[in-house]
Amino acid sequence: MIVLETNNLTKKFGGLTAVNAVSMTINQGDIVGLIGPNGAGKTTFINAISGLNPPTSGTVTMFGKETSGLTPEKMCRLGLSRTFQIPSPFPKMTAIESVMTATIFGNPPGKITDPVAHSREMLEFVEFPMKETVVAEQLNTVQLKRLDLARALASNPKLLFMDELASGLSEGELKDIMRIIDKISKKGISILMIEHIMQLIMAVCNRLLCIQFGTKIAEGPTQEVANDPKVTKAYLGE
Amino acid sequence: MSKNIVADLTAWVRTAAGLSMTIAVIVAIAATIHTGPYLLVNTIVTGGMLALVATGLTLMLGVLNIPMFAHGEYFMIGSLTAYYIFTPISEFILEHPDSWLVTFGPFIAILGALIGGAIAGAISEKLVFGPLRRRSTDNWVMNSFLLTVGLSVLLVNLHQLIFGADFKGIVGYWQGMPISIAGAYISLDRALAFIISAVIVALFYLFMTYTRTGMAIRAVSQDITGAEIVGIDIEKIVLLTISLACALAAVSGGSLLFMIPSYPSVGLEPLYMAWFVVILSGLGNILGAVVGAFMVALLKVITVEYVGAGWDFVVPSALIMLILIFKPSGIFGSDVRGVLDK
Amino acid sequence: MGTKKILQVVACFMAMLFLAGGVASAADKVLPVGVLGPFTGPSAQTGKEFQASVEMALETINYTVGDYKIEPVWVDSQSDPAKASGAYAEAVEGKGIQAGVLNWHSSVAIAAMDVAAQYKVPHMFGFGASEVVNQKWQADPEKYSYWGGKGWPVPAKLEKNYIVALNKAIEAGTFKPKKKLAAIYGEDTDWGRSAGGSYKTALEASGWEVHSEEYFPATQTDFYPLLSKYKKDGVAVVAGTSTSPAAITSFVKQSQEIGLKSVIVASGLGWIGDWYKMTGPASDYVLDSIPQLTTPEAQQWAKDVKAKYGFNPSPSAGGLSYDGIRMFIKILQRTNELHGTLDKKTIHQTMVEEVNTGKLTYGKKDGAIIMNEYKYTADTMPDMVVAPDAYFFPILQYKKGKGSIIFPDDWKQKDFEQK
Amino acid sequence: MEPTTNDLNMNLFDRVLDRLCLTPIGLAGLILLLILPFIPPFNQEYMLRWLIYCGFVAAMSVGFDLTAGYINIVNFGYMAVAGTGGYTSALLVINAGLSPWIAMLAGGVSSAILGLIIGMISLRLRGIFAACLSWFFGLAVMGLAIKMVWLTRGPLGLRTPRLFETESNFPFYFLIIILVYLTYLVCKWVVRSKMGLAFQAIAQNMEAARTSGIDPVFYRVFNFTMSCAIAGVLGGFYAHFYGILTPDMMHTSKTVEILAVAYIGGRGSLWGGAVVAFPFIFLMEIVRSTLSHLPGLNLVIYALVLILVMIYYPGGFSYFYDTHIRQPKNRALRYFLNGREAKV
Repeated sequence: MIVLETNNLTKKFGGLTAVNAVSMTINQGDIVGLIGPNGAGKTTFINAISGLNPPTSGTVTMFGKETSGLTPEKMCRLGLSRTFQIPSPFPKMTAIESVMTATIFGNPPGKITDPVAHSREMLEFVEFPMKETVVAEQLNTVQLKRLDLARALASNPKLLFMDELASGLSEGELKDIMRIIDKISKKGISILMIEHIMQLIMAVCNRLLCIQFGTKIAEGPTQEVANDPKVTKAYLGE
Repeated sequence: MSKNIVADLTAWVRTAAGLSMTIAVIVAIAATIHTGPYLLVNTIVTGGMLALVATGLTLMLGVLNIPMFAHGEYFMIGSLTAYYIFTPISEFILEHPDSWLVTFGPFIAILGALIGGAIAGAISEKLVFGPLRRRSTDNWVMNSFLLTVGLSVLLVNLHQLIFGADFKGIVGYWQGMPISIAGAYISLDRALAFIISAVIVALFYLFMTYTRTGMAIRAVSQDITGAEIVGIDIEKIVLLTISLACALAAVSGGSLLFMIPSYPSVGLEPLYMAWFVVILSGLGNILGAVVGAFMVALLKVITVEYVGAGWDFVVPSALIMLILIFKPSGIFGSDVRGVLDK
Repeated sequence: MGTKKILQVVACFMAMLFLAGGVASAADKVLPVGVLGPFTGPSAQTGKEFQASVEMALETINYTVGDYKIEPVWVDSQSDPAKASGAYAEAVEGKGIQAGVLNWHSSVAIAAMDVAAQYKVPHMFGFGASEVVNQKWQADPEKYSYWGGKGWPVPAKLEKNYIVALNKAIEAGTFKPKKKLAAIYGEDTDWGRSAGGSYKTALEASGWEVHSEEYFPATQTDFYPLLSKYKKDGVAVVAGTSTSPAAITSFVKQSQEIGLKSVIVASGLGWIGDWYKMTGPASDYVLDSIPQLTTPEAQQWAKDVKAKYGFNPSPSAGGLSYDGIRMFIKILQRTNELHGTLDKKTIHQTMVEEVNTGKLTYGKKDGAIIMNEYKYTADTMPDMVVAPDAYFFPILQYKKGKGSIIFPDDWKQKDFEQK
Repeated sequence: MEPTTNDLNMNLFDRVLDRLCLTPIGLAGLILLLILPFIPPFNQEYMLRWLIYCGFVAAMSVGFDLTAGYINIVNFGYMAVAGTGGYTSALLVINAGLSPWIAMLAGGVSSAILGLIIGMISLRLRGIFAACLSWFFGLAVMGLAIKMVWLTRGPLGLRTPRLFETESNFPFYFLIIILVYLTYLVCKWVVRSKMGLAFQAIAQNMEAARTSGIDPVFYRVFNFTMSCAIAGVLGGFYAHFYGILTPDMMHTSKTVEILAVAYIGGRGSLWGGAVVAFPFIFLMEIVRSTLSHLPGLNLVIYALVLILVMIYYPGGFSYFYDTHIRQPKNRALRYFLNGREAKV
């Protein structure tokens, strides 16, 4: 089953084309890695899909329904959730409040009977290392990323975008993250992750999408794309 | 070649800046034909004054990200300084009508206002902005804004406590026949005030563009870490910028003393007008502010001409609100980003 | 540690509160009198003149009437009716004022009238000229009898004289307007609009066409656009008023700068003591209706004020208020004669029985420095009798900083001159 | 968000207190305010007048804080909004013969509409731009009140009938205390509900809030509308208490007064401004009245306090209270300060 499909998705900022006619698909259960050099337009691409920066042209279809140009809050209700490259869940809120926000507003009314319990469950799920009453602005980046992930999962998404979740992690932390990604996937959530750490990508992704200068240069099974000379060239230069 | 220019021109007219400037020019010409050349002369003279007040505000906003609410109070400081310098001079002139002070006395007063404003700005940085910056730059824009609100109330009431609330005005700087331009008269004072403001704004622009210090200020406004890396002393630049901005406000107060006497709350109107200009033209855009100043002046003059006195407050604020709704970053946009905006 | 500090602060605060409450107790034979005026805010200069007048007037009687020591209590209106009524109520309750004098703004008068009536405190000689004050007073003369005679009549009674004077000048041939077109300007306050309204009525009644009626904020100082409009349309008379020194002096000065040839009526220019310092020769030919300090006593008074307070007093805010407070002293003396005690009841009684009926007046023979006679009658209340031999502003024309009376005829010093 | 407790172990008193959003010390403060006018020297009319003004500023600062503290937008035209409510109410009473009580509510409705408009047009703006927009909006409204003389009588002032026939200030005092409390209660209920979470979320991180499913348009506009409605009702109170309305009440400097109290009290607390307003404004009035030969001194102090708070203690009084006073060792005192603590 196709979860998400983009068709010639384009995003322009004034005269600059940040994303140029990218078409791709995500199937049920996929863990797709979105790779490409810095400034390739990866974040812009997922922003365009999730509605933060609506696309200039092209279409987005999620679960067979056209969703291009929908606001992020509508996308959230349809089952799309995401984390941020610079994670900043609500800085003045406590951890549990941050997660509760997504629990309450990201789910249809009445679906979650006990938001506190559900939020706590999410924090446990991402193995949040601190007390739930800690205020977000006191956390370090690694802890924030966990919290952001818990927040993103709290709305019970069917599709999850993760923006550089693993950057800056130590070896041990990387292992934890892999395990958590695995758990998420087992819950039946499809994943699209922007990532630079090849070790992680090779370990968890079943498919890859590589873009450069806003244009798709490769898409396919992980090994295939990783060995694609065009991809190597994009990373290493001419 | 010429086709290219035409194409460029049409593209420019289609931008917000081009569109509003074109409309402004058309309106100005139409109104001038309809009522007479005095309208254009008034617009230019008023615009010159507004430009001077607005550039200081722009500097404060553009470089330091301080939305200055106390800008008018530095205007007040300038006019107060000029008053206290010029009063003895004018008494001296009365007794010695041939003295060189007749011509140069006013310049001394205006220069005094400039220096007074710069000192006041430096003191405010040391006592108010510096401590805030060192403590926290969290939510800087709003916090510094509220700080300047307090500063404004403080300065107004200190003026009243120390100097009293009476109107301290002068007859005029330069005596002499008004100048006639296309049938419209303007006084010598006004003409010279316009020239002074034009010279100061031009000097200021050259300073910002071509001197090392000016470039350092712009560097700081764009990237504080980068500026630090290349060895710019941030504290010094901030101090300089604040004194400069305050000096610009003060010098406008000083050079307008002939028209606006000094009293505690004299700064309110220049403050409103400067804010109109800055919001209209986009935060931190100096050239834009100059153009914006003339647009606001036109708006003001036209409103008085066609709607009536006293409305020159309602109509511009309503129009600028509309601009804010459709073009939140002002019609000229802004190419400088403040350093402390998080 | 932290808690202790807080407790200290709280204790200090409570102590201050009780201290403030304790001020209320008053010693015997002291008569606190509230002086209502704009001591802070945009009209603070007027407040300063009030203060000088009150102090100078009380010094002439050595602050005593009979056995009573008069103690002035400054009630700051801050030019804001809401704040003024609060301050007034506070002066009554907290400082026990038994009577009040003076006031400047009409909007403040309207609010303070109710407070005076509420506490039954007699208040004399408040300015605040506009019709609204009179309408409110006349709606319930019994209740507002505590708001005694005003210090300034409604604009219609005096301001129309400009137009009368100009029409007379046309008759006499000294004024030859190209067309009878007049413009009205004024500060956007109760006073400005009332005065503007009376110019309009008087102009239209005598065959003038009104070009426009424009009211601007009291802080406005750039009049080039407005004046240019008058110049273009060939307005013959520009009549208006402002109590704001900044506005009126700029208006006059700039009218000369742009070369406006119209006759300018700048009612209120002379209310500023130092106006000539600000306008210079631009005030030549301008019409105003400020009484001059003609008598030697008046000039001596002005000199004394200058020596003591360092500013030239204006005949209106300073001179009229000086006369007003001296009239009030006369009322106090009379009350003391009649009743032997001075309190709000007896003072009010004297006011109603003697002053409002015209029995007690104050005039040149008593040492009035501005007007011939301040006299109230049942018909005119709350205004005084307006007539050349009583309360009257002559129309002056300025030249070189000196005003010469051009109206009324029997006071005339010279004829109207056209620019 | 403070979780509402449904702890069955709580006794009835604690439960009622919790529903009323009060702690024992808050209740004590409220009772103190209610008996204050019977204690000398506060029983004098002029002190009551000051206290009523304190109450007005307190209630306004609560309404102001709903926007400033929760969605982080300074409504710099707040007094203009209140003035609109006041004028609407006064005009309805004068021209349509409505009872001042109903007219006050109508004033609230008119201000709510104004708030709706400001909320809608400022949607795309944040921070200083939104503040500027509301500022200019306030200036324009004030300009209209000055120029529309045929309706508002402009600076001549509009005389308004008072709410109570009596000349005493007592009933007004109790009314304003009730209004202060009601304002606080309604705002607190709103921010305790899930709406409070949404407000904070969009203020703190708009993008994360939107991807968490929060519609910022609705919540921002709702917040503005509600805060302005409160201002409108209070403006009606102002109109029918002082008996006179001038456009001056809409002046920016009046908004600054509210803003200063709200920030000195501590933003985002709701109660901070209300608690600080009474002693602070009262003290300023005493300074003004006793040191009347130094005009403007009270405002100098006012400004100095605001500057010092902004530099050295931006959290304001409520932050100070929460960090230094709230958690004493003594259990009884702790109960007094916090009420029965909810177990989450």
